[in-house]
Amino acid sequence: MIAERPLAVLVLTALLAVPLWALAVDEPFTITLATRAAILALAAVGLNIALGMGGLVSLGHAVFFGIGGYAMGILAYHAQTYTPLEIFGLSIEGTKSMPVIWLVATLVSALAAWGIGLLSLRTSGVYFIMITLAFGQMFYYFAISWSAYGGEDGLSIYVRNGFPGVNTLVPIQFFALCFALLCAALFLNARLQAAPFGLALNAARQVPARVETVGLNPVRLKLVAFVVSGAITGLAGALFADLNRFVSPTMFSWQLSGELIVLIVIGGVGRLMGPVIGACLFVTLEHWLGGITEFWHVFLGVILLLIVLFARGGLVGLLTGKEGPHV
Amino acid sequence: MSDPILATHSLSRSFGALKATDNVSIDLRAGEIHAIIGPNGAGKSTLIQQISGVLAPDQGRIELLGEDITRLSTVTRARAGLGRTFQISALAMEDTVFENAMLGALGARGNPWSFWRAAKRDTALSETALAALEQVGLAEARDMRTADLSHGQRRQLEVAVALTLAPRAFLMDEPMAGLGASGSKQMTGFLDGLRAEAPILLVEHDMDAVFALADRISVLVYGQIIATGTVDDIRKDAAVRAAYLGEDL
Amino acid sequence: MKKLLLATASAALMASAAMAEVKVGMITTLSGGGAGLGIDVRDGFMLAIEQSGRDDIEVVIEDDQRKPDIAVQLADKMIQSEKVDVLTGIIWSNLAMAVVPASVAQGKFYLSPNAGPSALAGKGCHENYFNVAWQNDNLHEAAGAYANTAGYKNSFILAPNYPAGKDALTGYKRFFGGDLAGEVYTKLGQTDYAAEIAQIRASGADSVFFFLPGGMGISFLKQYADSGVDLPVVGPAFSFDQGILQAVGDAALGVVNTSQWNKDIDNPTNAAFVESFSAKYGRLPSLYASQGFDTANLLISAVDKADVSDADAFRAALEAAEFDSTRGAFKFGPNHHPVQTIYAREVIKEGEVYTNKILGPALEDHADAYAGACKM
Amino acid sequence: MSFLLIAEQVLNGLQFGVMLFLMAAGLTLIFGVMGLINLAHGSLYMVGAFAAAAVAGATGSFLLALIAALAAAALAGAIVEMVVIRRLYAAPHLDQVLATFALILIFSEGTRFVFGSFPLFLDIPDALSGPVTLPGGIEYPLYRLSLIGAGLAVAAGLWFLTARTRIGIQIRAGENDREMIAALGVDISKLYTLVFALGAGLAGLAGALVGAIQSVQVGMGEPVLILAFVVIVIGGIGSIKGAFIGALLVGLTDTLGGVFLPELFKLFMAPDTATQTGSALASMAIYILMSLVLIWRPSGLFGVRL
Repeated sequence: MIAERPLAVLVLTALLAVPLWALAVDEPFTITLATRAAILALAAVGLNIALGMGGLVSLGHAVFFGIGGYAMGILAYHAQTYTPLEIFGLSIEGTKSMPVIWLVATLVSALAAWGIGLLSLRTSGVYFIMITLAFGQMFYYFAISWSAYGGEDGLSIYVRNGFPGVNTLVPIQFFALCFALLCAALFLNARLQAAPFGLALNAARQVPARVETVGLNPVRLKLVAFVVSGAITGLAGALFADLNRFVSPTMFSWQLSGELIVLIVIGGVGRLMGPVIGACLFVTLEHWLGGITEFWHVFLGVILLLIVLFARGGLVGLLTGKEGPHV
Repeated sequence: MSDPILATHSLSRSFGALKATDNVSIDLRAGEIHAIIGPNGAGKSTLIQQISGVLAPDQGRIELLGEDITRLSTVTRARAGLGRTFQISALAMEDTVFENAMLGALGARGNPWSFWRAAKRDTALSETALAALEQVGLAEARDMRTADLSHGQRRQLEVAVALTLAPRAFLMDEPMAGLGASGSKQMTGFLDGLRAEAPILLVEHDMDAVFALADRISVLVYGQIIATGTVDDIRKDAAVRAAYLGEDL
Repeated sequence: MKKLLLATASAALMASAAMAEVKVGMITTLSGGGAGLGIDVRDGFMLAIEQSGRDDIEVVIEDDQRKPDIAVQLADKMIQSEKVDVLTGIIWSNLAMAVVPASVAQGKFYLSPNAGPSALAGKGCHENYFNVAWQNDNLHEAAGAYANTAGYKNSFILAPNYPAGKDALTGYKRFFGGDLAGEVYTKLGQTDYAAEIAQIRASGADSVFFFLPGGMGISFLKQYADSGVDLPVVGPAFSFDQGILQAVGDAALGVVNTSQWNKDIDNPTNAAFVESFSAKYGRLPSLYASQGFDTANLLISAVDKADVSDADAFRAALEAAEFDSTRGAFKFGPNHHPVQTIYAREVIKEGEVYTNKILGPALEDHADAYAGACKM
Repeated sequence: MSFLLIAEQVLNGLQFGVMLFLMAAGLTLIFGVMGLINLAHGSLYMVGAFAAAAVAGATGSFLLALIAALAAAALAGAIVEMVVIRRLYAAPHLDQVLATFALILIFSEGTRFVFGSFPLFLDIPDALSGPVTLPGGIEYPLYRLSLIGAGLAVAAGLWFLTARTRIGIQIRAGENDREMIAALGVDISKLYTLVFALGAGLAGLAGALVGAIQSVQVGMGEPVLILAFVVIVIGGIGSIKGAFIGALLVGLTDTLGGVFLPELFKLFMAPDTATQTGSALASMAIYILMSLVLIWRPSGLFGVRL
């Protein structure tokens, strides 16, 4: 048994140590895998704010992941083809600068989350799950037929975008950026959880009627959580696109939304480190099992079933011996 | 006589053919405990839900401090000064006692949009929460998980959360429910003192408590108020006796 | 499962050969819905390697699950960790678009056994990218050409609403001389075509061209055959391939489709390929298997002539394409895409097995429309 | 566009809707009685189609194939219910979503392991093949007409079962009050297994019926599953009537949207762009419909108001 804070330090140290080791023994692909884990963890940290704290089972979070991805793709595409982006009568230059792309990805995802949340939060329970899924499908089909940006083929960005003072083409440096953003998001998550907002949101998840009778609006609390959540997942989407130097409609697919939930549940719902542990394990399993058998999904399915049936708190729950929040 | 703090005027609500509340007019004045009693299915829950804003009435008005609140949401009614407790404890079971009280304090402040500083470090919030816990005698248990509280303690916490709001009127749905004899007695003593802070509209099954506490009693049968009066009036009322025939009045 | 083990075992065996001079990374689809195609490419490819008896070519095979991001990740792995010299195996255009540009930019060779997106044939062509199969438009263009010779004047054309679907209709229109009775984009993954068939019936067309790969084509053909509409159908080989014909059944009989390969193309290489493939895997080879087989043989021919570390020499050896193709003569155009004959073939039944028979060439020595835009 | 064509397209929409209903009925029944979201419902559909294809291949009889589909899916459903699902009734929706998502992975890859990666063959029976001429001169495939008939028969059967039989009374009681039905002396866990198997059997039957005119392949269940969810959400989860109306709405929207939206856009756009934009919008149409319904009525058309 281990307390949550040392666990957090341990996990993050391990996630940092693996690529450093890989750098030392010249295994650059391991660095790529670690970067993938860090980015998926970031996306899941975002979802965990809606899911773990707000109790919002969103089966459409791929929307924000995809929006982040396309924000990167579209801006970089216009920069690489030297064509301005015409929108609302404005003519905007593309950019290959990561900070700008991140800002745009975060803002646009937040805006989309606000719109989707506003409509979806009129419902609850299964209906919420399904309406978020429906929004996901809308974006998916839209992206497939959006021929200006490659439709189903997606968009290739030939050179990774730049960050001042960092050579993003070097795997370990790009990893460092992603890792830093993950840590920042975790820090933000921890602050949110302890802040009055987190307190009220936690209560809104458990007893919305109580929150109303103290004069707070639970739906508005959840909406704000959904927006913050969408923004973080969107940021992760932009990084993911940069990792692959490629975006495609699969970033909007409902399977991806499902996988994000899977990550969190494996790690532990509503636990700070749940998404990180889940993402690391998922990437490892995918890489390792996928190498052993092409039927690896069967094993993933079985592992998932066992966790749902017998380890409700996920891995963090097992490690800390404490049950997590119920969603 | 002072103006009522809380009043309903001809409140009605039907479910199909069933009139759950039928032309109910009651009021709650400063400093009093006004108890609503009635047999099961008399429409007490429907009445509470309408006053607290969960159900909209078909007809009639609800006033708080002279303002019409009939069309306001639960949230706005709470802000306007209506403090409600639930029959079945509605508490964040995974959170600590203190956190539940903090939620009330946060509601009293009316602004949960604080994202950075830890709630615990917010002294104004903590003080409000602690004061309420002390008032109900739960200060010792502040760090316990709510799920681990005894039933009686949960009832106390339920009241404490309402207290943090410093409401202008309390709306209490069976605060004695499930309490043993001693717990009931303790709660009675506590509510007795509370009426000085704000008047209480008390829906309660425990007749001993009602008769010990109430300044006035209204009897609700088949959705209608059949009698309103002091404890003695009600004891004597023939209609009430008829309605409760077979029950131990 | 046994076959699978054999394939991995032989791959492992080769991995142990420390003398390997050329390391090949194969990224292909081995699980999920489109796995049949990847398995065929892999089996065809490995058959050629095995028959060559060489121990200086090592093949690493990975499953992309038909997901672009997985494919990119695998390409990174193969380039960074496995340090492969040559990449191959990708089935789908969108995955190719995700992987190929970055890989060739890093100095690797890429031999495409299936996908041939137009972007990689024209402006986006690259000296290290070779397509052994076809440019995506080719088979559709041939279908258009066949429709002319068959005397069709008014075609109804349909394809899914995604880039390859649009390319397909463009390709057909490029060569078809008649009018269009209708042009419809269906939903990707659509399974019910009743509405489209009703439109076909009402359109007054004299022929139908469709490009609906995989399960979509199976659904369309079954429903079309049952609808009572008896207009002749033309399509590219993808919906009439060995792997799926058995699932379409009688509904496909007599349909004309276009392909650069068929099992009855008369040359010794092809005959030997069909025989050895059937013997080894217990099923008839498909178009994809032939493409995998040809890709491997092209590679072997280049390895014979040049050292892969000498990129220019190796590239020249690939360009020469001196190997015995299952299609007969094989040569590359200036953009490293094949210039080849594309045949019209007809679905027939041989005993209990549905297969194709060649009718004749639809387009001879056909190059693609994008070669002119390629500046290498 | 002629009246005849429009009538035929409406018929197509109805037929698609009726097929969706077969799938959605089981899903909504299971949710209504047990409160369970079953993402693996699409896998049972696939099991039905594969069982039908295997049996039809071996015996050549379509009827036997249908029976096999029904039986195999019901059996798979019963087993899954007893091993996994019954542990999930009290669990939160999130756990249900995940556990059944896991089941999809297991079913899909398991089926691929057994049957291989290539699509299977399943054809419509000779007796039902070919078109017939309807009054008004519409030529319509007999098999599709039979599908409409089969779907309506199942709808009627379900109505009869829930409204008129003893087991139906138990099912309805189970929807309202689990404790009461236990108090009535009904073995609740047996009832649940039965309902789950019934829902699964319906899905399997749908898989076999549709498999005859579509492609029997791994992963065929997921697109239909999502559509079925759209259907029951529009109709109101737990309501069989809602599922029926929702299925018809979705079937009509999808079919007619695909046909008419491109035509509509051609009125004010170049034909090429109109076809593409129209098709793009058509593929999003049912999801737009679903969000509109939910924004208007957050619990669906016939759902219990929250």
